[in-house]
Amino acid sequence: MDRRTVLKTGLAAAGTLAMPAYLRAQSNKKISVLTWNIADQEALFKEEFDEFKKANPSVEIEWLDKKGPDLPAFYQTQLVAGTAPDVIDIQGALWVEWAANGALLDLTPYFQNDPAFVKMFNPDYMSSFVYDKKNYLVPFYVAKTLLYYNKTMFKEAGLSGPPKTFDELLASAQAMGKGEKTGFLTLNFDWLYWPLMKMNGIELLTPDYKKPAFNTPAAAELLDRLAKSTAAGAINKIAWTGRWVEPNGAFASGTVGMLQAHSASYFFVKGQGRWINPETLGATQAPGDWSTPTNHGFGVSKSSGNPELAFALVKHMTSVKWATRLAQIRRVLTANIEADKAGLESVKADDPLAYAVLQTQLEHTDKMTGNWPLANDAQIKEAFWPEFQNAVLGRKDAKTALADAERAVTRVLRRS
Amino acid sequence: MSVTAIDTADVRPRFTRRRSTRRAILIWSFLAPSLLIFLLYRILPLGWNLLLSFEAWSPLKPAVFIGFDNYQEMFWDDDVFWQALWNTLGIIASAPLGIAIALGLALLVNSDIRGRDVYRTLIFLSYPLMTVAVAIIWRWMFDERVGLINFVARSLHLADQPIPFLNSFTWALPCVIAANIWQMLGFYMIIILTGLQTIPGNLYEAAEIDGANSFRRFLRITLPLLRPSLFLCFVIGMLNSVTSFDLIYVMTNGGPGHATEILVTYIYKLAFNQTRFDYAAAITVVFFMLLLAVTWAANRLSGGNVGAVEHD
Amino acid sequence: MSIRDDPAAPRWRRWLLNRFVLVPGTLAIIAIVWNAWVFTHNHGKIAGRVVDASGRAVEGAEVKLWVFNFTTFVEQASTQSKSDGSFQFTSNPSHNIQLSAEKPGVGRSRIPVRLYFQSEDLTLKQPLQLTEAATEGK
Amino acid sequence: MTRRQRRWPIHLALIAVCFVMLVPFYWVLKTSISGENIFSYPPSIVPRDPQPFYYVDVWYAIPFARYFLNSVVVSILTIVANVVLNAMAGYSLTQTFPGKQIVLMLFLSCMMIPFQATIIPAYLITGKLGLLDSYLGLALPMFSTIICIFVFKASFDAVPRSLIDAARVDGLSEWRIIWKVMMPLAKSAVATNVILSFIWSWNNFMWPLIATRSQDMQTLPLGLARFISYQEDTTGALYAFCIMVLAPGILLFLLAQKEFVQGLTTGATKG
Repeated sequence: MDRRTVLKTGLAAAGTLAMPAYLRAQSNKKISVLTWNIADQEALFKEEFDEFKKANPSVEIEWLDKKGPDLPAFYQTQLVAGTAPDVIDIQGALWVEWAANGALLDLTPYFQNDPAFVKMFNPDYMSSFVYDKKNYLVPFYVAKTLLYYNKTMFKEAGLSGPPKTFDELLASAQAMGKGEKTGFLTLNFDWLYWPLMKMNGIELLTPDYKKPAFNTPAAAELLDRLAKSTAAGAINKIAWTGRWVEPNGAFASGTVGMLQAHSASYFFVKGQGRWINPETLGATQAPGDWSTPTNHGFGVSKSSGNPELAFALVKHMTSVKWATRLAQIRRVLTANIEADKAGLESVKADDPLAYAVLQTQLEHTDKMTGNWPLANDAQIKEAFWPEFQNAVLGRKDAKTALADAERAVTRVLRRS
Repeated sequence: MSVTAIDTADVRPRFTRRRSTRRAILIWSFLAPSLLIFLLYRILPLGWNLLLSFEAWSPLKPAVFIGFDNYQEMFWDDDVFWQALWNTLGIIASAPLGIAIALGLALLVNSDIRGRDVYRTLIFLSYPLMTVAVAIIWRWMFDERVGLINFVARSLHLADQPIPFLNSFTWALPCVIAANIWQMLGFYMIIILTGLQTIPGNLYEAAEIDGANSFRRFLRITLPLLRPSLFLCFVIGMLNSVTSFDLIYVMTNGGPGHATEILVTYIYKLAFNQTRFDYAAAITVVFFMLLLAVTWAANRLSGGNVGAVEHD
Repeated sequence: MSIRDDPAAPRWRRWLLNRFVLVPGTLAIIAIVWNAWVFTHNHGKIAGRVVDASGRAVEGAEVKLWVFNFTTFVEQASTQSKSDGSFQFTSNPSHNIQLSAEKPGVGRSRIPVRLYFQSEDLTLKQPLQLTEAATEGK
Repeated sequence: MTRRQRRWPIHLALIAVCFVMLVPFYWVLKTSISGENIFSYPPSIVPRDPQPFYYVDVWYAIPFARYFLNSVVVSILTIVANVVLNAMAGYSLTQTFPGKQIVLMLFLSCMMIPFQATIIPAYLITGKLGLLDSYLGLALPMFSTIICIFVFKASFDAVPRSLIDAARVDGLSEWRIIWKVMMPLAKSAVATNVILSFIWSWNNFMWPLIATRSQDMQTLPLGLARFISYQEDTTGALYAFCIMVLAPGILLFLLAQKEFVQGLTTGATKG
């Protein structure tokens, strides 16, 4: 026991005496659930919890919701203080790091006990929650990227349909990029731009995730082409500088030919673009059918006092009944096969375009990329992205940028 | 305590020794609550950061002593740190610009004109605003497609193409600085105004009799006597801007690239997005040193003994 | 302000009649009056009429009440218009709704309705006018 | 300044500056009430079809009244604590006592510790005090602020020494000297304290984010931040929210501005 541990134990001992009521209550049957920016579904959650409480009397449920950028800060502070929520909804690849560091409970034994439960879910989405051959999350709601295209602009440029290959994509973009108009946009947070790399056969890391694999002549050529297209106005610069509002907003303004984004973008774009209807907006797979997911899953904290109960709650919240409700109300897919069928059915008549968008999410789920289970995903992203950005914005020569990125990524990989 | 009491008693023979002891206790007990708060929420956390900066630690990994590794990485391997450092220094360097504008304004509203209280109030009005809201407002003013600034620039034919201010590597930092100055301007002005009012009017009269013109009077009387206020402005303004996390967090989140990354945002991202609390702690320590050094230098430059704070 | 500075005024007047009391007091009174209004007018009643393109009352049109939920409007209730074209809903829980009316052969119509508070009682001034080519606005 | 100066250039310059300072306010206000799509270009200068429905949306989008109440309670706690503690500390600093320089240096260096870097230890400490998720825990880190201590100190310094000594000779205790002699002469410092501590507490974002857990304890800035994240499409409502959040601060400032702006600027000459 080193000095810090002594200090911590002492503080913790003192802390138990002064614990606020809600913490002391945790030793009873209290389950706390932390969700990721879905406070709008308060009514739904209330119903779900009420039903769960009816089935499990004497259980109390505390529901917390934090928005995306704040959730990690909140969860980690709670971890340090030893008061982590029992059930947590995590987006993207954040869970891998927490799983690797032992914050999350390995759910594999629970899955093995209940094969019927596992079978309810799309296996491809399910397998994206595996790290080190262990299951950590249950899908809550899922999304992956697709290609939106402005049919009006395609017609004006004399293009017959959406591109089938990367070359076609660049050529179509070039054909539409004139004056104020540009041909192509992509979201760039997380690894949402990676399908562009993947469709050209470029990998981020070697299969064992030990070394960078992206510094190849092919990658340099690709970055070069992207930079040239960007400079020529075929690709909108916002693709490499904007975050969420900017690219979606630009596409919604009707002056961009294609947008590579995930299904959630549809509702944003539709809310802002008056021009949008099935005749003017198309939704299809990106060339090569490659896509990057941004999934939400429920995990259980290892520090949970009632892991059985916590998992039971997860099962409850992802059951066909409640997943269907979520899918219908929020127009999302849940990876729960039956629920998604029902959800899609209800969308079909009401909003055919949303139906088309959501339909793409269930196709080619075997061709997902940019979802590597890397324990230091955030650090690798930070090391890679700025150099990539430099290259495509023409601030750095592609070869130099890739070499610099390789050095930075190697350093991250070596550190862990 | 008794020793100190004797000292005080020597200086102030009017009071008995007993009374001085009581006074010293009283003074310290008056200070105690504030000191306790600072101890709990400033000093202990700083100590925690200092310890952590020599360790490898995350909320789940036990701490391991690693010596200066974090510092080594920071200074030799981390380009982002250097960029954030330069940006931070850039923001610090922009404080005098805001202060200069505020000085001009203070001189104007200090003149004997009608409605000067209204002017003072209006100019100060931006300071009480919630920074998150200020950031939202300015993010939108600078917007490429619908921002007011682009609209004005294009209407006046200053720009043919809309400028993507916050998405541009060259413009993003100046824009953030502009928003920051906009918010701080009123605050600077009030502090300077306070300083201006302490300058005795007869000094000016004497100078006028000597035939000094208004510019010379400003240079010879106003500026030197304002030094403590200017120093105070600089320190508060600098600290406020450099630690104004909310503004950058909402306006650009450090982007594009790391063009508007400052040390505070970088520390936050490292700790909470990348789970590198240890490394973030090392940067915190360096950041603290930097602020200390800048304040010390500013204090020397203003020639003050802790400036306005200590001009009795 | 002047009263507060006036030493001749009685103490209670100085304490009561200054801007630090008057302004919050006025705001509080406005809030109370508003809430009283809200509590007496929030039965969720929405009433209106359905007419055809030429302005005649339409009987038997299917009228639906849509309630905004996160990104879309969700159907909350539906009813049939009476012989004078009138209809009424009594269960509107929301402040952001749409009303749609449709009768095969006559046409359809869909209008957004914004309310000042949830479940505000409202009688539409303009009838829903069914037209053949009405597009679904969302 | 001299009376020979012509006034209109001064007015002109000040009006121009005020214009720049106020334009953002106007723009936000305009957008929050106009039905126009703010993503349209060119924007119109005058609002078209003003309507209050964005405000209605905001009111129902989050438990606004509850968040508002929380913010008010935390702010009041902060203001009271600041006035009392800072006055006490400020008074101490006007006295000569051993260790004063160290205390001064300590205070100054405390200003240089960025709060974002102290979140975790601050959270742990608050947890040990048993104050997480409580009003007191939210307000405690801001109970005393260094700048405000110096504001009090400057103001007390201006009180003539003879007055204090006389009071002391009369046998008044230090405590009574502060409240009966010093405070009435330091009204402007009190006003400054009230306004500044209100601003800081009202605007605080990071700390409530971490230190609150239940929905019932959230404050307005958290509501605003949450609002940006999932309602970014209804931008009119976002600006309505900005106005609703900013209004109380502006109102308080306008109410107290006489004491604040005037007091700050004239009070210092008393000494």
